[in-house]
Amino acid sequence: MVVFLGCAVCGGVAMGLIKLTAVSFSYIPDKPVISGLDFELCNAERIALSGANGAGKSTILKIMVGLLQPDGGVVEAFGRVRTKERDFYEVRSRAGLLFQDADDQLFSPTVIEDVRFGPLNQGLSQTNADIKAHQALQIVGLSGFEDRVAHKLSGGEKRLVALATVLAMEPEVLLLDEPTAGLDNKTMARLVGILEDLPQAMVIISHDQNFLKKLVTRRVNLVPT
Amino acid sequence: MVVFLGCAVCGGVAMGLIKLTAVSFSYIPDKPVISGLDFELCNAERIALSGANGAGKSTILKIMVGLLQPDGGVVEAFGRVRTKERDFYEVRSRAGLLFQDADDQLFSPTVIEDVRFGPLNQGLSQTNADIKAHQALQIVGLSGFEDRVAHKLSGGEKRLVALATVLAMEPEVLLLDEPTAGLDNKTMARLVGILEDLPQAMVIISHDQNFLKKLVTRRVNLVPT
Amino acid sequence: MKGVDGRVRIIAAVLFAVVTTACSRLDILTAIMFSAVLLAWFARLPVVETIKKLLSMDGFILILIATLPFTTTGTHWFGFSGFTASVEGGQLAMEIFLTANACMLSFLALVAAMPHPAIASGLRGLGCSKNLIQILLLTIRYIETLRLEYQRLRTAMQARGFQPRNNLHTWRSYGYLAGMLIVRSLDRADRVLAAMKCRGFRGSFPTVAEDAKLTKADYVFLWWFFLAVLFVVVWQWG
Amino acid sequence: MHVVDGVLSAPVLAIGGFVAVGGLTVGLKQVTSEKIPQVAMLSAASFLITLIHIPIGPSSIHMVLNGIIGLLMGWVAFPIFLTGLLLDAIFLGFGGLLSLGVNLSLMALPGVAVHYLFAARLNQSQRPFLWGACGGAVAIAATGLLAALALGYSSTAFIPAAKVVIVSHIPLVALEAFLCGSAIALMSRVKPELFLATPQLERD
Repeated sequence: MVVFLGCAVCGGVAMGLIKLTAVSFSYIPDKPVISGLDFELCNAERIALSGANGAGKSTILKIMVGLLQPDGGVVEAFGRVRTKERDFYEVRSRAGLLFQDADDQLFSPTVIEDVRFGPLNQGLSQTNADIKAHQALQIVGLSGFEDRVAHKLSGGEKRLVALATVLAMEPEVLLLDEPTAGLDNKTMARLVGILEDLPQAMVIISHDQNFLKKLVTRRVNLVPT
Repeated sequence: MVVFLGCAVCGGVAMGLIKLTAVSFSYIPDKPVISGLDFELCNAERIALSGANGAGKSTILKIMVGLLQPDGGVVEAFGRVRTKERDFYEVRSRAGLLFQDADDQLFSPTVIEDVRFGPLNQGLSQTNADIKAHQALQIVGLSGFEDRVAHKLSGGEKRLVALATVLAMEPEVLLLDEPTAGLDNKTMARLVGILEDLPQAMVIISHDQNFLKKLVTRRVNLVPT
Repeated sequence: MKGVDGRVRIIAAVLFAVVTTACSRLDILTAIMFSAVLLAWFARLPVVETIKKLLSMDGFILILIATLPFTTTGTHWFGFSGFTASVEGGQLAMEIFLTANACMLSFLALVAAMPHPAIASGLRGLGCSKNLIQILLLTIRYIETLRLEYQRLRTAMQARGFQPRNNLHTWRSYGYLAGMLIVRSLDRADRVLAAMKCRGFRGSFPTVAEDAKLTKADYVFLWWFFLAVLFVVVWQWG
Repeated sequence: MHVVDGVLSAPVLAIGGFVAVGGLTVGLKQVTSEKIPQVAMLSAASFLITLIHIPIGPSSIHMVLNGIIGLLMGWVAFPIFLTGLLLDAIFLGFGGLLSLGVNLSLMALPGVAVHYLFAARLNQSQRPFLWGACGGAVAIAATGLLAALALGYSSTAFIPAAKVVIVSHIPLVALEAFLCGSAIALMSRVKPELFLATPQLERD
C-alpha cells in the first residue's frame, strides 16, 4: 500500500484529493486510450481537462470514481489507494460525477426522488435525505421544482437538476463532464454563477473556453496516444 | 386558401419555399412554446435558427413537415397551404429533416436499406432507388458502406448516413437539427464541406457558432414566450 | 453450411426437434446428440460460448433431472438415507437431458448462427406475418441502442453510490429503472415513427427482394437431412 | 419462463401451440403498421429488462414483467413476448422450438388476463402503484401456476418438479408486485397519456 504524501504540484501545502499515477486504459486490447497518465487534484483547485475528442477525458473521470478499471497504474483518492469496487463506494460518495447527458442521470418520476437518491444510498433516513435534497435544489435555484417530472423539464433545467442530484451527496470534489454542452447563454451564465460559489475542488471537461476562463485555476492538456 | 406570393424578406425576387404565418404551438394546454411566429425560407437561403433552450427550435422544424400540428397560424410549403396529414406527404418528400439523434433515423438492418427506404416510398423501382442510394452515399463520402449495420457505425458515420438517407430523396430544402452535436472536429469539418457543396436551401439549428459562421446567410433568433 | 438458405435451415431445425422429441431410445438419442455436435462443428459455433449456453440451459432442467430418478417407480438402481432411485427414472432423466441439449445445439447451429436479417427473411419466406417480421427486425436493430441507454442509466446510478441490497430502496430504484427504460423506449418509438413518416412512410413497408430460388447446395443439404431423419425413424420405429 | 424441448408431452405442446397461434392472431390484428415501432421497442426493452438481476434474500432473480406489458398492451403481449422468446433463443440459447408455443402462452396469457382485470381500474386511478402491483403479482403467479400445470399434465413423474416451480415463484410474486408497482407509478407520472383511456379494450 502506497501512502499518500501530499501534493507535488502545489508544493505539498494543500491536501491531495485525487491522484492518478501512470494510469493506462484501453477499451479494445492494444488500443490504449490513455497510457502512463499522471494527474493530481488538490484542495480548492479547479482544473480544466482539455484534449482532442477521443483523448480519453471522460474515461479519466470514470476511472477516478471506479466506474472503469485501469489496465495499469494507481488510483488514489482521499488519501487511500483504491483498487476494488468496494474501495470506490466511499469515493463515489465524496467525488460527485456529473455526466454529459443529464437524461442518463435522471430516472425517477419526480425531481425530489431523483435528488434524494444519492443521500439514501449514503444511508441517510428518508427525512434527512429530504432535507439534503431541498438544500441542493436551493443551491441550483430550483426550489419549488420538487414535484415536477424531471423527464419533462427543458434541457437546461435537467442539467441543473442533475447537478443538484450530485450536490445533495455533499461531495468534496466535483467531476464535471461537458457541463455546458447544449446550454443557452442564460442557463450557462446561471451555471457559472452556481459553480463559482461552490467550495468544492473541481475537474472540468469543456470545449467552451469562455466558460473555463471564468472558473479554472489550472489546465491539464491531454495528448492522444 | 391563402395564395403564396413570393418572399417579403428577400424582396419577392426569389421563390419562397416554406412560410409560417402567426404560428403558435403548445405541448401542454395554456403553456405555448411558440406563439405568433412568422418565418420564411427562400430559395438558396441558409438560415440559422437560434434561441434559448426550450424556445421551440426543434418544434418549428417538426411543424414545417407536419409532424406536429400547430394550434394556430398557417403553414405554407412549396406554394401551397398545408393543413392535413395528406398535405404533408409531398412536403416531407421535398423538405428533408435531419433528426438530432441519428439512431432514430437509421431503423433498417443495413445502411443501403436505410438509404433506399425514402426513394422506394417515393415510388421508385428497386433499381432506381438503389442508384439514388449509391449517389447519396457518394455525396457524403461513404461509398462502400452499403452493407454495414447501423448500430455498429461510429457516431460520426451514423450522422453522415442519416444525411444520406435524407439526400437520397433529393429534397429541395434541408432542415438540420443540431447536425454537429457530439461530432469530433474532423467529422465536423467533413460535414461542413459536404453541406457547403449542397445546392439546397437550409434551416439549421445549432449552438456551434463556428459551424454556423461557415454556412449561413441569415439568422433568425427566437425569443421564448 | 454458411451458404444454405434461411428457410431450409429453419425447416431443418423444426424437423430435428420433432424427431428428437419423439425418440425415446437412449442409443438413438446419443447418436442424435452426436449429429447435433457435428452440425455445430459445420456451423463453426464458438466452442466456449456454446458450452456456456448449454450449461445455463441445463440449469433450468437441473431440478427435473435431479428429482426424476427418485420420483419414478421401477427397478431399484441405488439408494441412500431412505431415498431410492429407479433405473427407469434414471433413464427418463437421461432422455430429457439428451433431447434438450441436442435440440438446443441443433437450433444454435441451424438458426441462431445465421446473420439476424437472414433469420427474419427466412421466416418471411416461410409465410410468417409481415408485421411480425418488421417487429423482429426493428427489435434486433434497437436492442444495442437501448442496451447502451440502460448501461448509461445504470452507470449514473452507480456513480451516485447505488449498491444493490435487500431493501425497498433497491427494489423501488430497479422498478423506476425498468419503468424509465419503457418510457424512453416508447419515446424512441415515437421518434422512429416520425423519421419513417419523413421518409415517405404511409403505413406500408416497401417490399424488396423476393426470396431467392433454392440453390443446388440447398437441395443437397435438404436431401442429406431427410436421409438422416429417415434413418432415425427406421431405427426407432422400424 | 423457459421450458426446454424434450420435457413436455405432445398434448401439452399442442395446446400451447394452439393458444399461442390464437393469441398471436388476435394480437397482430391490433398492430397497425403505425404501431410497429412501439411494439418493437417494447420487445427490445422487455428483453433487456429481463436480463437485470435483482438481489432478493441470499440469491438474485430477474424481472419477468409480463404484468406491465399485459397492462399496457393487452393481446399485443403475444407478439411482444414471441419476439422476446425468439431473441432469448437466438442470443442466449434459452427455450426450445417445439415448446415455443407453451412458453409464449405461459408469459402472454397471464398478461392478457391482467389487462382485462386491472387495466380499466388503473387508468386515471389515483393509486397506480396498487394496480401495477396487482397486475405484476397476478401475472407472475399465473405464469408459475400454468408452468406447473404444463409439467404436471405432461407426466406424473414431473409433479415434484412442478411443486418446486410453484414454491420458487412465491418470492418472485412479491418482488414482481413491488417492481411492477414502482414502474407503473413512474410511468403514470412521467407519461400519463399511457393511462388516459383503455385503447386496447375499446377496440373490441
